[in-house]
Amino acid sequence: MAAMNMLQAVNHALVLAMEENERVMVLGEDVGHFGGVFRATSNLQQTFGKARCFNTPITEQGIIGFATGLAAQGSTPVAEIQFADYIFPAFDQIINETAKFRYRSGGQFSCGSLTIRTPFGGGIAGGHYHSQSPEAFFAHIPGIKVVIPSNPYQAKGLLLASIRDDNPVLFMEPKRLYRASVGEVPEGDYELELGKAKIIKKGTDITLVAWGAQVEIIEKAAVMAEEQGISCEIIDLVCILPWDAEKVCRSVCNTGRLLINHEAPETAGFAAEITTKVQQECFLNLESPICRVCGLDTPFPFAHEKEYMPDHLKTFEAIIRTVNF
Amino acid sequence: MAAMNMLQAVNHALVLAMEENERVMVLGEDVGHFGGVFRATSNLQQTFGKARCFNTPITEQGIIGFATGLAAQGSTPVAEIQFADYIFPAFDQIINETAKFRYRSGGQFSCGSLTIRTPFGGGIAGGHYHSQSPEAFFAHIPGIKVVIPSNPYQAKGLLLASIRDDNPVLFMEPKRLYRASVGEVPEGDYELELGKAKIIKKGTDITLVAWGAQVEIIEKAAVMAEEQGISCEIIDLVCILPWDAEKVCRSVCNTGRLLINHEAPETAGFAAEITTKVQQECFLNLESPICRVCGLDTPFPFAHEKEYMPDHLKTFEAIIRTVNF
Amino acid sequence: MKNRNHVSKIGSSHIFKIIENALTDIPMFSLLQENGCLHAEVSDCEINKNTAAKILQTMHYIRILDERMVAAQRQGRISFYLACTGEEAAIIGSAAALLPQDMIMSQYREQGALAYRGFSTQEFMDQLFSNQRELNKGRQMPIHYGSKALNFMTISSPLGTQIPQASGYAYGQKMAGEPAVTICYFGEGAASEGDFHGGLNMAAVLNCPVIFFCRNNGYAISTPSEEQFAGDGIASRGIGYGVKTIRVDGNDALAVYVATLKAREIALQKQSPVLIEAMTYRLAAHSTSDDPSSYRPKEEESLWKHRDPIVRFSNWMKQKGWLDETAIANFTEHTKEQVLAALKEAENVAISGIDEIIEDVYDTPPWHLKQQLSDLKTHIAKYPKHYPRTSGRL
Amino acid sequence: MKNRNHVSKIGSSHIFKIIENALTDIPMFSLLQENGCLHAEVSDCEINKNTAAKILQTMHYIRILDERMVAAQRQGRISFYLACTGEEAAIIGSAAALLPQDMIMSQYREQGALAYRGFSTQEFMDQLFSNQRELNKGRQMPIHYGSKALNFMTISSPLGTQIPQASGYAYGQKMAGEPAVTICYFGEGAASEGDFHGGLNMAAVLNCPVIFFCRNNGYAISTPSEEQFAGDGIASRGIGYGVKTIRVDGNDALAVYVATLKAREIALQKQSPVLIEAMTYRLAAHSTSDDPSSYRPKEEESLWKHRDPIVRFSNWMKQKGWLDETAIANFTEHTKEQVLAALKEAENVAISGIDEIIEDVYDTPPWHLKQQLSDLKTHIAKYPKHYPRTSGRL
Ligand SMILES: Cc1ncc(C[n+]2csc(CCOP(=O)(O)OP(=O)(O)O)c2C)c(N)n1
Ligand SMILES: Cc1ncc(C[n+]2csc(CCOP(=O)(O)OP(=O)(O)O)c2C)c(N)n1
Ligand SMILES: [Mg+2]
Ligand SMILES: [Mg+2]
Repeated sequence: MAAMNMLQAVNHALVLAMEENERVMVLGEDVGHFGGVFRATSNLQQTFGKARCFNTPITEQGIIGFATGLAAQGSTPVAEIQFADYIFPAFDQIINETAKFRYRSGGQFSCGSLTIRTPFGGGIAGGHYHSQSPEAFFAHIPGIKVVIPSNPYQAKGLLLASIRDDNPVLFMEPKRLYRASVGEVPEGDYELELGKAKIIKKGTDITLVAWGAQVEIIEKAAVMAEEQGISCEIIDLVCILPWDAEKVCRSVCNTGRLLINHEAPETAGFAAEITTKVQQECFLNLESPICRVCGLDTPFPFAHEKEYMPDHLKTFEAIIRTVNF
Repeated sequence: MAAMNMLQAVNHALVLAMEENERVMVLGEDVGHFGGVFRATSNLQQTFGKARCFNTPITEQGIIGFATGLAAQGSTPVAEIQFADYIFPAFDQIINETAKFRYRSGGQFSCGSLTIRTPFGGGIAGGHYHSQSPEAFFAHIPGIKVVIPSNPYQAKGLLLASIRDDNPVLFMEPKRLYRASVGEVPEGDYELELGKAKIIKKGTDITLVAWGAQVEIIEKAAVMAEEQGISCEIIDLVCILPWDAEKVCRSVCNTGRLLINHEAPETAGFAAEITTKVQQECFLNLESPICRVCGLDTPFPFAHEKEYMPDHLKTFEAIIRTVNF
Repeated sequence: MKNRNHVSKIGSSHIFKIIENALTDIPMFSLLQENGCLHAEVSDCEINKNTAAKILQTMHYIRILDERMVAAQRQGRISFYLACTGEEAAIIGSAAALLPQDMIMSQYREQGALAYRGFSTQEFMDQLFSNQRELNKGRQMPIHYGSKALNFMTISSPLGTQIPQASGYAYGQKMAGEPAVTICYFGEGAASEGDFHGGLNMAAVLNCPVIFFCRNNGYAISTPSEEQFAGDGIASRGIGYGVKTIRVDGNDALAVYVATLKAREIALQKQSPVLIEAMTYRLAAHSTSDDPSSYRPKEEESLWKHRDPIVRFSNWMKQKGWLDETAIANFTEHTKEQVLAALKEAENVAISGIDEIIEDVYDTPPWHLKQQLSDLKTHIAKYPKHYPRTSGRL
Repeated sequence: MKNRNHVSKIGSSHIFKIIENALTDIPMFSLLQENGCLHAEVSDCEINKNTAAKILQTMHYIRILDERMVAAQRQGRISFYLACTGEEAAIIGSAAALLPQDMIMSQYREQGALAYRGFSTQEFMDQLFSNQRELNKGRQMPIHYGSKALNFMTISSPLGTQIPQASGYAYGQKMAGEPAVTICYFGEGAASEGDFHGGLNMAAVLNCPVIFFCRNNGYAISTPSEEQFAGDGIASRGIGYGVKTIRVDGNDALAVYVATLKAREIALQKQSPVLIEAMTYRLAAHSTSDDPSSYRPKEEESLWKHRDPIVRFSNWMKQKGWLDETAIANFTEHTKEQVLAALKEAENVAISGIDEIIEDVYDTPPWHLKQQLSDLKTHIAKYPKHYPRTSGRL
């Protein structure tokens, strides 16, 4: 075990994957010699050579198209999109190509070895274009998996599992935690199973669900709520697609209440999917409406970032409202 | 009044808009002399000249970028994307540019005059790439409006309203209805207000919501249900963003039950947003879980299209289940 | 870290000059005259009799298949078809220059390349009828062929997407040390997509052994090429990317064959991309959903009918003394029967069972897909008449 | 319908030849030697004294602004800044050749063009401090300037997106009969995006009066241009699109000015796009978030420091007898004071009130945004200390 931050954890996972399998290749803008704008790919080119870790021209659609073909050929590409805000030029490749590759060919061809890494989320004074949380778009794309770690331990274990998983995985890294989140991480190889949520804390009055950097927000709100005598069950969803509906529903059937927190705009965000499934499965157990605490339905603002964010205070207030319904 | 199909209604709206305002321009792949692959833009080039109705090269990202700039300059572009399945190369322009144009400039610049027309949906043996229903992706983009007509009368009135509306509008045309849906349409100018749902039939036991071509599916299911003594209230949502939550919630507060039908894959589809809002507003009125009847979470299959579709029988069965909950 | 100077190779000039349109004259390479005679300057050419015969035979085969299936679509037996009439030389001539280990990524009009590789008539028919024997399990519209065994990537409809994929595929071949290249076909219309730009640029920078083969057939559905681009075609774009480029007469099977042979050699030996632009004409309608009479005059078509690549290549074969007319006649006769028989067989094979609807979305179906399938099966069982193609086999 | 023949202008050749890399030699146009003397071949040039003086002054202004704001970022007074050091001639020389009615769509490193247009120091500062006086209402990160009054489109971060927008904007200007063009700035890195391809091709086909101005400064963050493209730069791509093209020495303000003047004339008179590639060097770090020392040697930078465009242009002005050194010294002095004063003022102005958070998403806020704002205000009112920048003004 060693204390490391999330960037180091990501880097460790990449090193292990590249050591283990020479078909693992890392590509993206500035990922080469420089090691990426966040340094997540530091030293990979130096260690594994330019053929296995290389800069690409600035064309996200090209990067994902290239990586999809590379995966189909039998390699294991790990493509980086510099910011999730810049993944949209590749949206067509992802939805129409990557995600449908195996299905449309009757299983003859597959790009399942592909992993796409991308930093996302706000809280770093990034304004419109360095803050977005686009996970809900990808949740509506059958054929891919969407994974979001919330600490260094998860980051390493999930990234290794994603790279080895035989499905295209979008691995979204909450960049606010890159250096902020530090924790003990095993130095060796390990995997965390994809598709599993994690119960962080048991509780009886309300279930709180979040993912990525927002997990610490609901934890903070829970502390405030506990002071008011409200017992919160806290779930880190970890995977957005497929997501662990069973664990969330089981929890809500016990607590009778659910709050979901995400940074993305509220309308048609992923909280809506969770709500819909849970109200279906736990209808008779629900004691109050399922509650969302989300970003506003605006572009991500720069000067008003603090006001925009679904922070612990908004979450705390919503817990109180939900419990007092 | 004249009987016309949806294509003719769209064409009429375009003619009126171009006659009224010489800054209205129509652009897209094959929309020129040929009149578009569905002939929605027939004769526009012949009538208004090549400068105002023109073919573009095959670059959806270019088309929407171009049209966004054209709108910012003061023109009123109506851009066609040949199939909604091919809108994704333009996804970045739409989400990062078109939708944020006014906000990011503090209202200094706007591309609000832009309208994007695109045919969507299944039921025409189109397989993966001529069948998709991507409305939920766009519902998660603050800054645009999303409008979907379900008959020729709506098509004309809503398209005119969309072209004149001072916000970018994505106008999605259910192509299965292009020729199949025929109805009386006023020959003159009229507009239908954006953002308003339409109650097609009053009822007391359950509210059924759909849009576009699926409206006739829920109508058909309602007929079957009525034969079993179940009274259905039928709502055509018409607008996806912003959507008429008030009307839907009012209906559900009366009926106590809600079923939503859409063609798109279930997970993270727009039904989830409706469900979430309704369970929040009508919690105490709900007598059974809100129910979705949707496409499967797979790419749109060719040979299994019939099985894939959320048809009237699946809807009928779901009505029965919901009422008997 | 080394000092670099990104302008060191660029000269300078002190007289203002603007680079005008079509600065670079890129003539098209052709070997056969329209009558099938070799051009005077040409002495010999690198093709053996068997290959030439196979090219000719495949061209005939595809012409028959196309004609029959366009008719089958008119009869309502299949929902959609797309012919390559007039472009057989470009497609088949290039495919003939490849080896079986080379990956083919096509747009949708390259059935000739697939036939050349050995795709059987029955395999064509099974795809066109989307039955359960179809290699792609009937999941896509007709003409979206694919065959892992033949190294022919399953086709997808979105234009241009296969271009960067081909670059990546070729990069993988290189990394794996395979003595193989990837060929990527597309139309001059698809070359307008952003994916074309990303794909060619990446291939050039990353030295991928890929052949980009553009069929410039003058039209993209109704859009004539002068409304598609203002340059002189697609070849001139190669210069901008630093990609080695060849323009070839796409109706001259021999020239296409020779050009692709050289391109393959360069791609493999120099591990670098090559762009080929084949100048040809889409004699067919865009697809069975299209009627070109509303956007181009019949006389224009006739002009190109006279440039029929099959006639031209036959004439050359004849002059070579390589043409076996009886064999061709027999082959044609036999093919027609075979196509009809395979068609009849394919249309009577059932579509895949309903379990297949959720397979291959992921390596194994996750919980929500399993749930959806089980609900669907219960539903079908309740209304078997309504889902006749799958209800018998739940 | 007319007969058309899309191959009529293409010649043919019967000898196989492959078009190799860099077939077209596109030299860069330059007027000034590094020491500021006119090249021997050059006799005179089309610039008047006032314009020259304004170019020089603006170059000095931007250098001062950049230095001060990089320092301000280091002091933690602003969160982000991005300098254009070394590229002043390319940016300001081109802006000087435009008229006020021409629309400028920039990437993010063209503050010099904005300054030339008359953006005030206070306006710069208000943007950099995202205060409520900022024209874009503080909604974006620092350096995302925009001014409707100055025809300078608000900057957005996604690379290349402004390129097809510029084509469309210019098309609109043409349709409205305006005697104006659009200029679109971008880096050689951004030119790899698919939007570049779509934008240039559309402009060429649709005859848009737009100047595409590429700053080829050798780097895209850490990525050197040889890992960005394999051709000889961006100019050679113009040929492929049939776009008139000019390559210019981007450190020679005079050559840039003259080239842009001609480009504007052609764009307007022929209603056609023109591509300019300015060869220059990003002396600055990519932004304040970047440290170039890990990807390029100091000696490489020094080489280019010796090609300082301000020094070169000053020397020429001096030789012309146009340089007023005292005036420059006064201006520099004054600017430094003015920048500091404006900075201090801007940092004390509040950010926009919270109502602005939902304005301008739509023309008028729909029900859900109104609801969200009202909830937010109630919340802020409950926790005023937590939202100090807006709670005082609910
Ligand atoms: C991304 C995308 N946009 C639009 C279409 C619709 N479409 C299908 S074929 C076609 C024309 C293609 O022309 P070209 O590339 O020249 O090929 P050709 O048909 O001439 O062989 C168009 C616009 C599509 N399939 N994909
Ligand atoms: C679509 C997109 N992808 C990636 C980025 C991240 N990014 C910001 S600047 C930059 C480099 C741009 O280089 P260049 O165009 O040469 O301009 P320069 O910085 O040299 O002026 C990158 C990759 C972005 N802003 N947008
Ligand atoms: Mg074509
Ligand atoms: Mg650069």
